[in-house]
Amino acid sequence: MSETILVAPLDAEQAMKILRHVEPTEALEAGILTPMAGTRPVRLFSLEEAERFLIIHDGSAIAQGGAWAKVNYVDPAHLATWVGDVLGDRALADELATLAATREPFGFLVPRIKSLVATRIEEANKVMGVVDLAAK
Amino acid sequence: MSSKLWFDSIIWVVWLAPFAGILAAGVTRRTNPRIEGDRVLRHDGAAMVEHWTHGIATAVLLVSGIAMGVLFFPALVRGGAPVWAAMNIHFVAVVVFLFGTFYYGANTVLSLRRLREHLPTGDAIEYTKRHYGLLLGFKKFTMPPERKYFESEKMAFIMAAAATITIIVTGFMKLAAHSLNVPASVMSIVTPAHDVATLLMVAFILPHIFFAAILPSSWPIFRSMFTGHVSLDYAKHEHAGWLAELETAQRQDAAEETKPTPAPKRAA
Amino acid sequence: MTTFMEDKMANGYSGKILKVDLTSGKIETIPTSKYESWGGGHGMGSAIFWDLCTDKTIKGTDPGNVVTIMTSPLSGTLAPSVAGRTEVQGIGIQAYPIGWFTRSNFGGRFSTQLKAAGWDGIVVMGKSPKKVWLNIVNGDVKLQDATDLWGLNTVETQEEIWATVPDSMKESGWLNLGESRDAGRTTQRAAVLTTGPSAEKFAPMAALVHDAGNGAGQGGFGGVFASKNLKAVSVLGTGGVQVANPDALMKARLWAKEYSFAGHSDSPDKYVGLIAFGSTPGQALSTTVDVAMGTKSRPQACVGCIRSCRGRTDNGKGNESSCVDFFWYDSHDVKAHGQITEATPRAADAMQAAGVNAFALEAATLWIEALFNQGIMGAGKKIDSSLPFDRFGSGEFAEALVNSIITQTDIGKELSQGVAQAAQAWGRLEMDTTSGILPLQEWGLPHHYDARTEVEWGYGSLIGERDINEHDFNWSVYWTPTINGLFGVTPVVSAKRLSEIFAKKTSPYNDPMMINYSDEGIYSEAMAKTVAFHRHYTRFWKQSMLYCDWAWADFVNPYGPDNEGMTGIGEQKFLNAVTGGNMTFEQGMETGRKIWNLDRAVWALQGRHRDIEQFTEYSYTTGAHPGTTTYEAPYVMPVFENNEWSFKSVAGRVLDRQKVEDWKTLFFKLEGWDVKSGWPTRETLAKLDLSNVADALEKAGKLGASA
Amino acid sequence: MTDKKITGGVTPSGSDEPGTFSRRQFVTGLGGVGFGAILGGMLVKSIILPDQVFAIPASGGYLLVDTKKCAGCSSCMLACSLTHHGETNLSLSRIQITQDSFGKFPDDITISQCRQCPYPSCVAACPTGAMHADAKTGVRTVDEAKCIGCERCVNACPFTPSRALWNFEEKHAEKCDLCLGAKYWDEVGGPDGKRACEEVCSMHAIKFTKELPNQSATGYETDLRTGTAWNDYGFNGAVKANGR
Repeated sequence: MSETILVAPLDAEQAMKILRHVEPTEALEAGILTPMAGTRPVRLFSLEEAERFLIIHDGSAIAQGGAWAKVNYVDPAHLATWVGDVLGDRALADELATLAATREPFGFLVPRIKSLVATRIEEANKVMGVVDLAAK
Repeated sequence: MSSKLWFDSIIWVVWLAPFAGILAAGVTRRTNPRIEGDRVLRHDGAAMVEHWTHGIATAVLLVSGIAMGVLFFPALVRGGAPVWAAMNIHFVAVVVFLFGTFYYGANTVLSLRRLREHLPTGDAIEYTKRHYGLLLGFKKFTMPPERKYFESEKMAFIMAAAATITIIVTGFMKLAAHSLNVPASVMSIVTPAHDVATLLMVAFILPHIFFAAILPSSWPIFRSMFTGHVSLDYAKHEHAGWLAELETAQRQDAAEETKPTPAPKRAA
Repeated sequence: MTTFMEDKMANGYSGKILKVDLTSGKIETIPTSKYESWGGGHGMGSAIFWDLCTDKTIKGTDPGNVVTIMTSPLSGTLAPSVAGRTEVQGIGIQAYPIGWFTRSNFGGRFSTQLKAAGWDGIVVMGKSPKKVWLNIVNGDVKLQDATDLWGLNTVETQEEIWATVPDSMKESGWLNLGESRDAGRTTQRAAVLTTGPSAEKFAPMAALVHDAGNGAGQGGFGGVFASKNLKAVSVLGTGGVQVANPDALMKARLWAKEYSFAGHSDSPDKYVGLIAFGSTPGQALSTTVDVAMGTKSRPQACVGCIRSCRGRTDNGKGNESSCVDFFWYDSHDVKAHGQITEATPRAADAMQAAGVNAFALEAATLWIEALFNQGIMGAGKKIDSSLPFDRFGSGEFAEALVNSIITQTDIGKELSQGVAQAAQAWGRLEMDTTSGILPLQEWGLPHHYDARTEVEWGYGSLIGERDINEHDFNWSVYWTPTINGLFGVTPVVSAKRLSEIFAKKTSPYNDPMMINYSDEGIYSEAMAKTVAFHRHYTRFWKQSMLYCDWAWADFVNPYGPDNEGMTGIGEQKFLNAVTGGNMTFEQGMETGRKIWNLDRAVWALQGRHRDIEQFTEYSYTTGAHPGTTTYEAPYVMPVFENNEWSFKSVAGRVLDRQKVEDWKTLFFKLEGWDVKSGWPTRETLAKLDLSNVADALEKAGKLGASA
Repeated sequence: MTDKKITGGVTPSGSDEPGTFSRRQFVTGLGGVGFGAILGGMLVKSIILPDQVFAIPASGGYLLVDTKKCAGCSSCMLACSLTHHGETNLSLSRIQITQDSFGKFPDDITISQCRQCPYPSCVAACPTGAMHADAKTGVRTVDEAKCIGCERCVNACPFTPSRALWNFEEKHAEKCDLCLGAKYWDEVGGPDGKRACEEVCSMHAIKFTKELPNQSATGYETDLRTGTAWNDYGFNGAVKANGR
């Protein structure tokens, strides 16, 4: 797991917010694309869910999947906005926005988005861990 | 019914049948028709054997044959056991049929007069028309004196003979194909021919049964096929010509005269 | 006009159509030759409907409704991806507010068995005094008591009917259909088309189901059957389809094989997946996306198909289900479990067994999920429901939802009457279709492909009467570029080349601008040509000749020379080999126009007018972008901008109401219809040999005014 | 004519007619000799000669099928009847696909192809030699003209459904001839030619071999997947699982 230190360090309150499970009305809209089925909208309720939902697809495998190919899609820009507005993590939001701005193909961005988000979750967990110890 | 096909397992019986018929004819002693008081002997035992073996066997052959499916007509029975049953019934009928037919054939060879009795004369066509016209009641007049067999019957005889010969010849070919390698080209003619002859035979036997057994006017003659006799009156009325022959013959017997009867001449 | 065959009806056709009057129980025969000029399938169905349905303004559940179940001259032959399909038509009960005269079409082996039994189609009229099922064994046609079948689901019904075969018919593993050995034999099971349990109670949602995974869903024909007291139609035949030129058909079939996965499935290097439309063989969904389940499966095909788009699995779950049958629930499964589990095939099976239309069910499920998330639906909520929403995404929930519909309990009480109808009942139709959380795009029918981005799909559905569900353009103009775009793969076929291929294969229009999906292109006359071509092509080749949508039209095909598919060459090649006729592709297109005009005339009589041909509000106001239910991720399509072709995402676009109206005018002009009303004119109808139709329209005051 | 002298009453006919004497003797003789000859022949055949032994050459080839690869489209059946009869008719196909759409893979589909058995019960059962081994190729096939329609071959086939079938349209037995007799197809059939079912199969689930395959209870079951790209398509039909 990458050790990149993000712009802004986290305090317990932010960490809790980042890790929280959002209300249905605040869910992150994603979609599953399958040529045989069209796009099925998916609602994701936490950053962890979003990280899990994003799969590092191998383009050739997808092509071979043909009609049955299945792409889990989250619009990078939309993810950035959601992280900022709903989770209140401006730092992560900016990082994601920068990635989205490159307008590179989704498939190329996914690995970077995943590790970025994973790192942030890891950090948040660390912070929470520390807080927990202090509480004891 | 057993799943054994007798045409396969005991095919030799079929080959045996004709010779059995011929042999039987060889040792048969015939009785000629004659007037016996108020009745007339029309058919002797041999004649009845000839008729019924041939007749019944033909009927059974037709039913079992058609049941297996003829030409474009669909079969009447299901595959497997029912078809094998039909084939074995066909087998038995074939044996009886061949025996009867060859028995008749040999008997005929022994006294050709009997064949001549069956052959039509010059009047055949005209008589036949009138005959059926009368029977079916749309013609009104008296038939001239008929002899032992109506001209109409003689006509039918020719047809039956033709069908019978075709059926036997093609039948033997089909039989041969069980043992020898008969070319497919031949079989592709033989089988349809056998089927066509079958339909011909149907065309003969149905009217025959109707006019000779179902129609009331023919009951006396029908009865004679079992008893051998017809009444003198009936003979007078229907077969005046034939009765005349018999009377003459018997008179000749008695009188030891040797004047030939006119009838055979006409028929010759 | 067109010649389908040299020797009338000699080849390809059985020669007779079965006419069943359920009211009187009378069973009659219509000579197929009477409708020869319509070719078969939908064309003949529409013509027969026109003749036999005296009042076309009735509701679909009225005994006067006439349902046709038609085959084509290619049914039961070796023509690729055709032989197994059957076309169902009649007045539907699903569209809103008017149940249009509509169609649906299903695969499997029904049409093959129907032809084998000696019938080109079935016409069902009237209403039976008691519950019946129709039993067809070759020429022997019987209406049998269905009291015991009525409450059974589609699986039970088929098994019950199969069980009626007596042992006495069995012979060395063959069924002998009759007392004669020459009555015909088969090793096959009867093909059964059936409704779900008491389908009249959830009529607009009720489909017709055949085998495990074939269904005629749109239109609510399951409900129409039930309204006639007809539970099912079973057919078993032992005859064949006479082929005019067997050698040509065989050679054409082997030629077609090279255009599909079929011809290359043993050579991985030649396997192209995505690029070839419908070339991927079928897999049980679980095997493609959930290896963890380790389910093994086989691709499974309808009769005579070279695509094999469905699958059967080693646990027998989700057999033959594909497309929406599976996908109505898989995303909810993924949400709940992070991956596809047994919930998805379980949901598919529940839907198939119940005989519920998966397309409507998918939309309903997305909508009630939104309502639940917004706290509007659920235990003690405004729309009270005791469905296990806490288990949303589980197999239990899927089954509970389907069950609520077929038993009309809980929210099923309203949903059983149709999605739009339920929204109406809950007073949410306007609101939710405007916001887009209830994406009913036109005629109260679910949004499938997006009218705002992929207009040929939207326009076709709007000017038509149902979601077109025709993927031939869709595959090449949307999926291939989009998936490639997502992964930065350079497309095998460039946008420019794509426009050339389409221009070449869209006779009689042949306009390269026909696939220009730019903001201007979607309102252009070229797009009117696209829609006209699509309507005419599908009406004849796909719905009358019954070429399967998942294989035809074959525009782009990497196995073909210069990536060109079979379309334009293949369709008539197979038809002529079978019938011995000399149809050209264009004659087929012209017949398609004729059929399309007849259908349009029926809709006019039913109350169609251009003024009511409007997409639902959200199409004009809300772009398909993250945050809307109709969210379609990057929608990459070919566009011609600044004098060059490129692939570009047009996601987020909304339609301009006035420009759509102008486009309709262009389209009506192109079709020779009255631009004010959208009704066919006498000139147009007369040219198509439909003067009698013009008379009927005139009589009803629905004849278009000539320009 | 000789029998001019007709007499009433019982006539020991012949005895008093020299002409007919030899004739009757001839007839009796013919009957007797023929009768004896045939009986004698039977006796000799059944006692002296041993039972005929079937010596049937091996077939020039065999059809292998992989039911796990079959998609059940039945195109092989349509192609079989098309090339042999000029019509697409499932009931006249010499290869039969049966399936249960609710069944479980791989048992949901059965392919019933003729095995061209080394010891063909159908040939042995035929009373007329209509069902025979082709002289050139050894292919077990039917000489339609010679078929008497007894269906012994249909009944004798040890497999179900019977690979020999009753052609209820043309009224003769028929079976797979490896396309030797595919007269509606301008291709040479047979072991050294093309087989319609094999050519048409979209899944490559039918393969021809000249080697006598191993018999199994279900036919010449073969794995036509391993060594091909099959498993990479995600069917997991053969050995490994592969979805992604």
